[in-house]
Amino acid sequence: MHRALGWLAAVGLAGGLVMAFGVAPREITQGNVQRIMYLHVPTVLVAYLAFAVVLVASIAYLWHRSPAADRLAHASAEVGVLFTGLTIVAGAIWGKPTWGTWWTWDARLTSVAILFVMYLGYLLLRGMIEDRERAARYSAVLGIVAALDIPLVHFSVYWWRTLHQPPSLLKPGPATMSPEILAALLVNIVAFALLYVYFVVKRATILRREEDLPA
Amino acid sequence: MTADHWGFVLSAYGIAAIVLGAYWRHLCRRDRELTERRSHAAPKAAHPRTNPVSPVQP
Amino acid sequence: MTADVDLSGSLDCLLSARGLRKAYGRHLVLDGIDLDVRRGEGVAVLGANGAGKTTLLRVVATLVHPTGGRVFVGGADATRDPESARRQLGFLGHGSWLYEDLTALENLRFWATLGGHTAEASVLRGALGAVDLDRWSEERVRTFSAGMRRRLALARLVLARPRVLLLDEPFTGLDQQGAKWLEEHLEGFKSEGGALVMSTHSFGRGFGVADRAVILVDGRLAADVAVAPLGVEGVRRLYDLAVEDGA
Amino acid sequence: MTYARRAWIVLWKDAVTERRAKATLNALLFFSLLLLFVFQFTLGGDRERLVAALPGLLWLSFVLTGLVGLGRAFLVERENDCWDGLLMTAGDKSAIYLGKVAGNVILMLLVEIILLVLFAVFFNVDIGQALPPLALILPLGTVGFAAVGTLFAAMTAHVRAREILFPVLLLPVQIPVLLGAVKATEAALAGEGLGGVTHWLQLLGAADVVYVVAGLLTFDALLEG
Repeated sequence: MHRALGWLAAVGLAGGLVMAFGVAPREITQGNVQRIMYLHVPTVLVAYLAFAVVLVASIAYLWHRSPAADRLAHASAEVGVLFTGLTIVAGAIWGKPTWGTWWTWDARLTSVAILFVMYLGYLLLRGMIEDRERAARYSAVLGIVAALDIPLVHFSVYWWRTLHQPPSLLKPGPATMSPEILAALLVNIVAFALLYVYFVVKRATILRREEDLPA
Repeated sequence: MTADHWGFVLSAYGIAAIVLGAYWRHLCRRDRELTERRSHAAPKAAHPRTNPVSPVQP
Repeated sequence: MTADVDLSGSLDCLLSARGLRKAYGRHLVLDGIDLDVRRGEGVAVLGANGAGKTTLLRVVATLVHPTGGRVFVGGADATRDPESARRQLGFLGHGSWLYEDLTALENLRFWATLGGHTAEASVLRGALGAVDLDRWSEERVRTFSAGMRRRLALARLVLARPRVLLLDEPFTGLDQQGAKWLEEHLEGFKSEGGALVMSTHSFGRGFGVADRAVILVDGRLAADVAVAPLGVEGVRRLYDLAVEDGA
Repeated sequence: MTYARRAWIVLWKDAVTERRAKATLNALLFFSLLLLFVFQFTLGGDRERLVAALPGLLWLSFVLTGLVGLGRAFLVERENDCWDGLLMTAGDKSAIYLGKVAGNVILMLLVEIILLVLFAVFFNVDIGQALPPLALILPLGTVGFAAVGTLFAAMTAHVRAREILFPVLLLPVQIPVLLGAVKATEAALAGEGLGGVTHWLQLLGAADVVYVVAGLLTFDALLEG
């Protein structure tokens, strides 16, 4: 099952690259640097998906105490942190030519950075507790509080950066979204989502096999 | 004509590829390690042992 | 492995464990324990240090989640609904659960209120009188001796009027007078129909409270015998035998 | 009714223990004085710069003293080995959480008021007209801070490296509350009143509700030790 999922993700990513560099036109206002958006936007969307899965799995664990939910939360948090890191890197590289500095306290980048630190703390907490059952329980609570915090982080960072009314939450890149650009974006979003599922399934299986290891 | 900054575009995709590839390799290596350790343990468990070690099934 | 539970025959059975298992990581501490304690009965849990005596008591007391198996307290399934079990349970562990900066009376007032029981001063003073600590009711627990702390902890338990009492080596560290006093109180508790489980690794003072003795070796019950027919010496010999071939 | 009494008795116990041992309060007061000197020495004597940065400095010192105070939230339970006792009492455990949060809020508000007075005196800033709005902002910010702080204090009570883990987990989550509080305090100290910062106050209010409810629902899972 892993193999099929893995190949599907690989095909998706290849398709995404073709769309991003081949099909999508050269953006008039920003030039080709805009193509980084086909990487930056999918990774941030998949990161949010990952943390939503962590929330649901954490609630499920506290409800049924099923180890499968705990493993899903753990795997999804780890992949989520990975994607958040990629989002920050892509955002910074995109920022350098566009704004002249690697890091700007741009509202979107800042809130993604806060998520990165929060869920890094989640993985740190898991690492600090030896007893597996207790680690699962505590991580579930943290997974819920962190997820509930995301909308608050979003609003507060946006108001903090933009003085008055909060702009639309995820206004990616170019003002006009020509069909080709939209298509390229969609293909990449699907591709990265497939990659996320593949990684989570693979990581969760490793967690299960680590648990079943005889003494 | 705005400059194209291809260098930045390629480096962004390059770093993403490297990071995702490294994570994928890490997962595969961990998978292989686990299958090897299971194959070590398997022969030992074949013949009867003194104190039964029942695998923990939560 | 868990036998289906027939509660019909054991209605006077206040406490029963079925196929109780507990593992920390891969270390299996309890490996399938079945134990029934009837109304008015005292059971001593014997076993070498590390055999799992404390873990068994803590799992039965709903302080620790069992990895497998079930615990029934007064007919209520403690693993699925710990609250109803806790209402009937009293636990006296190594820790005395007392706040050093509060006085004896204040400690009782705190635990009684938190447990949802009545906390009028008269009731609290009565409980202190029962463990003859009333002269020290306004003293801070910080100044108390180990024996006085054990008695105050028991006063706290008595207030909650539990039907099942779980005691982790209650007689260790008690002086002669304290041990005699505790023995009388536990006998009184049993005569009023309470069920009592007490872990111990010595056969000295207080062993008389046990009507039955179970011996825990490597997470399993190696023996479950009535004390009277064998006598204390008989149980001690059985214990030495069980611990040897288990190691 | 017993829920309120049970929450109250937890608060009463912490208050009596604190009044007698005076451990946390003294530590926090001394810590606040220390902060004052540190700010003075590090940020230099230029009064204008300090006054301009006052809202940030105030809330930075509230957060730092809060971290010290909240980190000790379950210390009395741990030292007196009463953790199992709390778990063994029948009934809804969230009452214990509520009592602890209330105790922490009162303790932190006490220290915050003292800090406010110290800042006003040492940097001779007239905060007279800012007091009414601050009387709303301080509790709003402190409840949000104490609600998550108490939860994470329970979470890290038994973990080895809790001195590091507690701030590392708490601070990122508290950024929205911090932003809202500083922005609202800025408006209050500038004498503009709270008209322009109502959206920040709403955010603080929402954060308080979200955190307290999340704490009430998940505290049981943490208490199981």
